[in-house]
Amino acid sequence: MTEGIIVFNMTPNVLRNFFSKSATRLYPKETRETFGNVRGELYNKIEACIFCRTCARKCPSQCITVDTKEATWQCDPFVCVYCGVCVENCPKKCLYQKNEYRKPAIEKEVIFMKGEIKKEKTEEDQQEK
Amino acid sequence: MIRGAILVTIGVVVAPLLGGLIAGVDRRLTAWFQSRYGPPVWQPFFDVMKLFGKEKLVVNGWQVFCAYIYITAAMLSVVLFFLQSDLLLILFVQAVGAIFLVIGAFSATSPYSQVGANRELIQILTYEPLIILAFVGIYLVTGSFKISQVLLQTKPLLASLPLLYIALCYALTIKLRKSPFDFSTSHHAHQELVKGFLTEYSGPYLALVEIGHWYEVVLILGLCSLFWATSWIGIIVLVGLTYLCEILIDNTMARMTWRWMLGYVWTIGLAMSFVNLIWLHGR
Amino acid sequence: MDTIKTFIRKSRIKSPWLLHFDCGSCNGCDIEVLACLTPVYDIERFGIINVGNPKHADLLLVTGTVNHRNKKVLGNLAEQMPEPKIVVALGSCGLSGGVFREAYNVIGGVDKIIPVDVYVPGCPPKPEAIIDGVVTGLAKFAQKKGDTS
Amino acid sequence: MLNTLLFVLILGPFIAAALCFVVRIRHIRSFIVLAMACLLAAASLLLFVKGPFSHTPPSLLGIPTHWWILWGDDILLFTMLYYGFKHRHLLTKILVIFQIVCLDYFELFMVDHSKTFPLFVADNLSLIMVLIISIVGSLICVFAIPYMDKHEEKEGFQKSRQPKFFAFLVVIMGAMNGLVLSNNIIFMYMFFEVTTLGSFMLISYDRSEIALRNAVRALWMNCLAGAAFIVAMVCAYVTQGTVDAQKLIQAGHMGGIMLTPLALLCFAGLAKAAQIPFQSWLLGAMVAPTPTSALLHSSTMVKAGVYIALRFAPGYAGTFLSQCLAVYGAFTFLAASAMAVSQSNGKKILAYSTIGNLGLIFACAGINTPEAITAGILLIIFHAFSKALLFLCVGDIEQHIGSRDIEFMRGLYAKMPRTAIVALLGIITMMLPPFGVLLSKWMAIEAASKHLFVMVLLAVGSSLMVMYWARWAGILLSAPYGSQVTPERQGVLTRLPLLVLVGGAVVLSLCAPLLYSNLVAPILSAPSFSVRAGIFDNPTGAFLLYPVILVLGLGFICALYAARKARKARTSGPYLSGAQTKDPECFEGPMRKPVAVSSQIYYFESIFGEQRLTVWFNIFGGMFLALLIGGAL
Amino acid sequence: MARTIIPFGPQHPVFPEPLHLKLVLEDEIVKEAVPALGYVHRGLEMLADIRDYHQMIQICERVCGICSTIHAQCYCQGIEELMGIEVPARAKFLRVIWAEIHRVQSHLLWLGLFADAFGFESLFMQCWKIRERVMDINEATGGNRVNVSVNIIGGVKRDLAPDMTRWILSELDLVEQEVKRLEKVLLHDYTVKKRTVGKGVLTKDQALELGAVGPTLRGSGVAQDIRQLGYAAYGDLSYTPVVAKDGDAYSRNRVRFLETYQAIALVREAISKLPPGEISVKVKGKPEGEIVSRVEQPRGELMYYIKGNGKKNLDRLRIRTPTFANIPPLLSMLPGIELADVPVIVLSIDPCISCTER
Amino acid sequence: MKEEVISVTPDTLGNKIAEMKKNGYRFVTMSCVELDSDTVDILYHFDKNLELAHFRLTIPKNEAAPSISPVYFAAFLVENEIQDQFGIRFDGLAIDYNRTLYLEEEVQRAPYCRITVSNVEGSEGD
Repeated sequence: MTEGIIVFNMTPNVLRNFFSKSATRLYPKETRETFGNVRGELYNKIEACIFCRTCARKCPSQCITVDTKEATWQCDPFVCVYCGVCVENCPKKCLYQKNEYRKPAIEKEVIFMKGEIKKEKTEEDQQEK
Repeated sequence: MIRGAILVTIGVVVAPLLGGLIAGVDRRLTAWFQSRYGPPVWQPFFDVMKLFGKEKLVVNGWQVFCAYIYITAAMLSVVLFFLQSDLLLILFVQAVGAIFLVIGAFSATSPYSQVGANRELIQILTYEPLIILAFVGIYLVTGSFKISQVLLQTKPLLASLPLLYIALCYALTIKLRKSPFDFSTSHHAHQELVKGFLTEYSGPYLALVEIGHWYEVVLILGLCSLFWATSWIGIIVLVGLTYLCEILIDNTMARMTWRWMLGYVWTIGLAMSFVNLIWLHGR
Repeated sequence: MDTIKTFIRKSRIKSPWLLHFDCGSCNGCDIEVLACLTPVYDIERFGIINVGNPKHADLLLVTGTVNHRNKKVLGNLAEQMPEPKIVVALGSCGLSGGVFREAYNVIGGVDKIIPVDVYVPGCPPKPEAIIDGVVTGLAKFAQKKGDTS
Repeated sequence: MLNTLLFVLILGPFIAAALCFVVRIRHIRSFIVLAMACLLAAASLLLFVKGPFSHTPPSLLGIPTHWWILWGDDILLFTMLYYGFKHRHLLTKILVIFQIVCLDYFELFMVDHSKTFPLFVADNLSLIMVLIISIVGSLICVFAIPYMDKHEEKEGFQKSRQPKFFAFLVVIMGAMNGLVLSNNIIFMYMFFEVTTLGSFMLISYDRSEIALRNAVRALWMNCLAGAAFIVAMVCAYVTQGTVDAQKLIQAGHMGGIMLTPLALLCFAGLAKAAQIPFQSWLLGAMVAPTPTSALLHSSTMVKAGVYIALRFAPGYAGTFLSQCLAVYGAFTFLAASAMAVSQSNGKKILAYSTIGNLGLIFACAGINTPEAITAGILLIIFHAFSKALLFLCVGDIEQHIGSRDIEFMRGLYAKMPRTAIVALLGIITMMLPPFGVLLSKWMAIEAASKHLFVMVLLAVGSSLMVMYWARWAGILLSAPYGSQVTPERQGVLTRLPLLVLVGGAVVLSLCAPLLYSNLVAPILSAPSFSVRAGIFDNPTGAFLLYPVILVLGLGFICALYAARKARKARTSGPYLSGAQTKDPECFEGPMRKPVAVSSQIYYFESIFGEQRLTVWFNIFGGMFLALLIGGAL
Repeated sequence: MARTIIPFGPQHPVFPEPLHLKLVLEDEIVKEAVPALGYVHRGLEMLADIRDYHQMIQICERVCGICSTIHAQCYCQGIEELMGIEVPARAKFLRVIWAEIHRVQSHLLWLGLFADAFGFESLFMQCWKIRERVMDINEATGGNRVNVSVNIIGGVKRDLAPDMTRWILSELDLVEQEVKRLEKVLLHDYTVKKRTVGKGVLTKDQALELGAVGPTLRGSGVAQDIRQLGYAAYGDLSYTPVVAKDGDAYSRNRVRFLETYQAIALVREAISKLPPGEISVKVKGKPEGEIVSRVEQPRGELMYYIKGNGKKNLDRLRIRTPTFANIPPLLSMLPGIELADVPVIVLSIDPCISCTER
Repeated sequence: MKEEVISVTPDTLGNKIAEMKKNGYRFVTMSCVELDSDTVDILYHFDKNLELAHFRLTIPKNEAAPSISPVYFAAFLVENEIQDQFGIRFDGLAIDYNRTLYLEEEVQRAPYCRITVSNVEGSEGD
C-alpha cells in the first residue's frame, strides 16, 4: 500500500541521467564503427560478373535488372531492401554489400554498370544514357 | 519617472529574452534528465524567428486578433509587475490574454483546438483561485496588494506563507504547462490532443503566442520571487530551486487527467491555502 | 531588415520541426524515426521537435508505401503545412514502394503524390541515415522562399 | 420643476401604461412607448443634474398621499389574491391575505399619518438608480417594439396581447423609480408590490402552462418578500415609531433591536433579487419574451432587492447581520456561477450570472466598508448595461436562429456579424479588465480580503464565472472554415438600443473615475479610493485603469489591423488528422463516409449539474437565511 | 445535444501508425468508437502469386518491422512442416535466441510508447535508451537493426560465434539491470497506476470470447501462450506464461514488463544449452498441401495459413496477426472511458497496424 | 493439416459454431481460399487450450455466406476482410463495412479472386 502512493519513483533514474554523461552519440561529429556484417549498400564487381541473372531472379523486390546480351547490370537502390539474398546466391561472389548505408539523395538515381565479358558491343549508345 | 521608464523597458524587452532563455535552459535540463544531449539554450529564439519567417496560414481570422491581444495582455501584465503595481490587477490583465487565447482556439472548428480550449478553461478555473488566495495571503502579511509594499518587507514572505507557496507552485505547474498538468497543449505533442488549443495557430501567430508564453513565465516566476524578495540571493535561490523542482516533477510524473486535477488541486491546494490563511488570520 | 532575413534563414536550419507520417510502412522506418528522438540519437540537438501537427511542421518525414487510402491523407497533410517546407521520403517503400510495389493496393513511392526533396534509402534506414537525410534537406530548406516580411 | 420631474418619472409610466392599454392601435402604442422612453430618459437626466434633494410633493387631486397608497396597495393585493384564486395556489393566497390583513391594520390603526417628513429623498444612490432604470429600461422598451411584433407573429396569437404587455413593461419602470426615490417605507412597499405584480403579468404573458406555472412561482416568492417587508415595517414602526427610511437607517446604529426589521428588509431584498433558495423564480422568468427578462434582470426588479440592501447598509454596518450577509452573498455568487457552468441555454446562463452578480453586490453590502459599497454601486451600474445588452442580443439572436442554446450560436459571426460582435463586447465587458464589471469585482475582492470565507468563495466563484463567459465568447466567433460573412440587416429600433447599450457599457467603463468621484464618493462615509489620472488608488491596492485601457486599446487596434491584414493570408481547413475530405469541415470516417466534425463545450453535468447542485445549494442557502434572520432576532 | 466528434488518426502524434478512430465524446467521455483501417493495407499476401516461396520470407519479414524475425520464423516453420523438413537442433535454438531478443526489443519499445501515451516522456526516453542496446545486438548478429533476416527454410542463415554469445549475454545483463530500475516506476508509481489501473478492463470471459491473444489475453488471467506448444526449441527450455488477473491496462503492462525479464532469461538459457552442429539443411521440392503454423509474437499468437500446390508460388498465404485478433477486444474497452485514456487503452493492446492490415 | 478439417454447409454452420462457443472455444480466424472460378473455401479456425479445430465451408462465389459475427463478435473483422478481398458477401455482419474495410474505389474488384479477374490483372502494380 505504501508503495502504491509513492510518487517520484522515477527520480533516481532521472538524477542518475542528470549526473552522468548523456547517452547521446553526437552523430555527424562522432560516428561509430559499424558492426562487421552490416548489410549496407549493394555493389557489383562488374568485371567478375557473368550476367547470369540469378540475382535478378532471387531478389524479393525485383530491383536488379540484368541484360545478358548487353552485359549490363542495373540496380535501383531506391527499391532495394538490402536483404542480401542476391549476395548469398551470387555464383561468382561478385556482388557484395558494404558496411555503410547509401547516402540520402536529392534526385532519384540508378546504379548502372556495364561490363564486357564475352560479347563486344558498341559503347556509344550506352554512354549517351 | 526615469525609474519607471527603465522598469517598463525591462518589462517589455528583457522579459521575453529572459523567458526565452529560461525556456532554452528548461529544454536543456530536461534533456539532461532524460540522458539526452539537448538543444542549445538559445534554441527557443531560433524556433520563434523561424516561425516568423513562415507562411501565414489561418483557419479563422479571429485567431490572429486573439494572438495579438494575448501578447499585449501578457506584456502589459509583466510591465505592471515591474512597475510594482497591484497583484490582483496583474492577474486580471494576465487573464485577458489567457481568455483571448481560449477564444482564439474556440474560433477554429478543429475538434482538437476546441477540446484544448475547453481544457484550457478548466486549467484557468483550477489555478485562478489558488493565485488569488496566494495574493490574499500576501495581503494579510503586508496589508496591501501592491508589490511595492511587498518589497518593503524585511522578512521573507515564505516564512509566513509556506503552504500558500506550495499551492502557488501547483498554479505554476499548470501555467508552465508541465506534467502532470499539461492537458491543453504541451511542448512535446505526443499526447491525445496533438497541440491542443495551439493546433490551429501556425507560423508568425504561433511565434506571438510563444513570446506571450515567455512573458507569462517571467511573470509567474516573478510572483514566486516575491516570496523571498528581501535579498537577490534569496530570489535567485528560491526561483531557481522552484524551477528545477518543476522540471524534475515534469520528468518524474505521468500526465494525469483534468478530472483528477480539478479534484486534487482544488481539495489539496485550496485546503493548504485555507489553512495557511487561517493561521495568518489568527495571528 | 536584411540582417533579420538572414537570421530567419539561419533559424530555419536550426529549428526544423518535424511531422512524421506513416504512410503504410511496416513500422521498421517509423520506429527508427522515433528512435532518432530518443537519447542515443537525440535529434533535438538540431532543434528538431516531433510536433505531430502539419500546421507547425517544416519537415514532413514520410515512411512507407502510398496506397489508395492514405494518398489523400498524405496530400492533405502536405497541403496544411505552411511554406517553406521540405518532404523527406524514408526507406525503400517511401522511395518507390520497395518490396511491395507490385502489390495491388500500392501506388508506389511518396513522389507519386507530393514532390519529394530528399530520398533516404534503406530498409529501414538507420537513424544515422535519417539524420543525414534531414541535414541534406535543411540545406534546401534554408534556400526556400518563405514569408520573411 | 421637481414636482413635474417626479410626476413624469413615477406617474408618467403609469399614465403611459393606461394609454397603451386603452389605445389598441399599434403605431400609436409604439409612439407612446417611444415618447415615454424619451421623456423618462430626459427627466432622469434633468433630475440627475438637479442633484440630491428631499421633497414632499403636494397631495394629488386633493386626496392625502397616504390614502392613495392605501388604495393602491389594496387594489394591488386584491388583484394578486384574484390570481392566487385563479391559479389555485394556496401559498400565494395565504401570503397575500396575510399582507392584506397586516397592511390594513398597520395603515389604518397603527401609523400616525400626521407626522411629516420628506416623502421623497434622493441621494446619489437613488439618482444613479433612477438613471439606470430610466435609460436602460427605456432602451429595453424601445427594443421591445419591433421584437414583440416578431414574437407574436412567431407564436401565432389570435389576438395581440401587446397592449397589456407594454402597459406592464412601463409600469414596472415607474414603480422602480418610485421605489428608489421614496423615503417613506410604506411607499417603498407599494412600489415593491407593483413590481411583483408587474413581473407576474409579464412572465405569464405567453399563457402557456409553463409560463403560468413560473409566473405563479414568481408571484408567491415575491409575495414572501412582500410579507417580510410588511413585518419589517411593523417592527420598525413599533420600535422606532417612524416609517422614515432615513431615520431607520440612522437608528440602526443604536443597536440590536433595530436589527430585526433590517434583517427582514434584507430578506425581502434577497428574495426579490432571487438569491439562492429563491433563484427558481428568476430562472422561470426566462420563459417570458426577452424584453421582460432584460428588464427584470438588468435595471429593475432584482435591482430593487440590492437597492434595499445597499440603502439600509449603513444601518447594519458592523453587525452579525452584515457579516452573515457578506458570506451569504459570496456563497450565492459561487453557487450561481457553478450552476451556470452546466448550462447551455444562453438565457439561463445570463440568469445565473445575474444571480451571481447580485450575490456579489449583497456581499459588498455585507462587507459594508466604503470600498465595498463603492464596488456594489459601481457593479449595479455596469452590470445593468452589460446584462441588458446581453439579453437583448440573445433575444435578437433567438429570433434569427431560432434557438437560445449557446451550442447553436456556433459560427454566429458568419450569420449575424453585427450582433455577434455586440454580444462579444457585452461578454467581454462582463468579465475582463479594463471594463467596469471587473473593476468593481476587483474592488469587491480587495474589500473582501479581510473576510476569509468571503474571499475563498469569491476566488472560486470568479474563476467559474470566467469559465462560462469565455466559452460563450469563443463560440460566437467560431465559424466553419470558409464560411462567408453575410452582412446583417437590422431594424433601427433594434440596432439603436444595442448600440447605445454597448456604447454605454464601454464608455461608462472609461468614465469610471468620474462616476466614482462625482457620484459614489459623496455618499460614502469615507472616501475609499483616491483617483488620479484614472488610477484608483488606496493603501490596499491600485487599479491602473487608464494605463491599462491605453495599452490594451493600442493592442486592440494593432490586433484589428493585423487581423485585417491576415485576410490576405492563405487559409487552410482545420486540422483533422489528415483525414479531411473535400469539404474541410468533414473527415473521412469509417466505411468511407464523410463525418462532419462537431464539438461541444463541456457542461460538467456530473460535477456542476443543475439538478444535483440545486438541492444542496438550496439547503445551504436556506441555512444561511435562517442564520441571517435568526442571528438578527 | 451536439457531441464532440474527433477523428483520432490516421495521422496522430501518439500513434506511430495510421489507425483511425472516429470518437464520439460527451464531456470527454467516449460514447462511441468506430475504427477505420486500410491506411497501411498493401495486399502483400497477394505477392505470393508473383514471388516464389523463398522470396516470401523477405516479404513476411516486412509484414511488421518490430517483430520481423518472428514472422519469418512462423512462415519458415510452416513451410518446413509442409515439406517435412527437420531443422537442425542448433538452428532451433538460434531461432529462439533471435525471437526472444526481438521480444525484449519489442516490449521495451512498447513500454516506451505506453509511457508516452500517458505523457511520461522521460520514461519513454529511458525505455528507448535501454532498447538501443538490444538493437545493437540485432545489428551485430543479423546485419540490420530491424530486419535481422536470419531465418531461411531449413534453418537459419547466420550462426552465433561463442564470443558473440558472450557479448550478447553481457549486453543483456546491462539491459536487465537498467530494466530493473524501471520496475518501481512502471509497476508501482502512483501516477502510472492512476493512469492505468482499472482502465480498459477486459474480463477473462470477455477476453476469451472476443478472441484476445498474447499479453492482452494473459493480462486477463488466461495462461495461454503458443510457446507452450514447444515449437522450435521452446520444448527444451523452462517456461511458464506470465499472467496477471485484473485485465486492465495495468495488468497488460505488468505482463509485458515481466515478460521482458523472462525473455532475457530464455535467451540466457538457450545460449547455455546451445547445441553444436549444422545451422541449416538443404531444401528440395515444392510445398504442397495446407498447414496452419502458429508462433508467439511479442503481441500474441501469430498464425500463418499456408496452402501450396506443388508449384514454386504458394496457392494461398494468409497471415492472422495478433493485433487483428486484439482489435475486437479493444473496441469493447473503449466506450465509457475518458479521451485522455484512449491512447493508453489503444496502446495497451500493443497495436501493430501494419501487421493487422498487411 | 495436422488436425482434422470438418466440412460444413451453410445450413449446418450455425449449429456447429454455436456448439464451439458453448464448448468454450476461442475464435482464431477464418481463411478464405479460391478453389476455382466459381467456388471458394472458407476455413474457420478455433482454439481451445492450444488445440486447433477447423471447419471448411465450400460455397459458390456469388452466394452469400452466413456470418458468424453475431455469435463470435471477433469474426466481424475477418469477414469484412473476406468481403473486401474475395467479394463474398456475409449475411448478418455485426459491423458491415460494406467492402470498404481496406479498399478504396480504385481497387473495387476482389483482388484475391485471381482466376475470375485475370483479365484486369494488367493494371496491378505500377
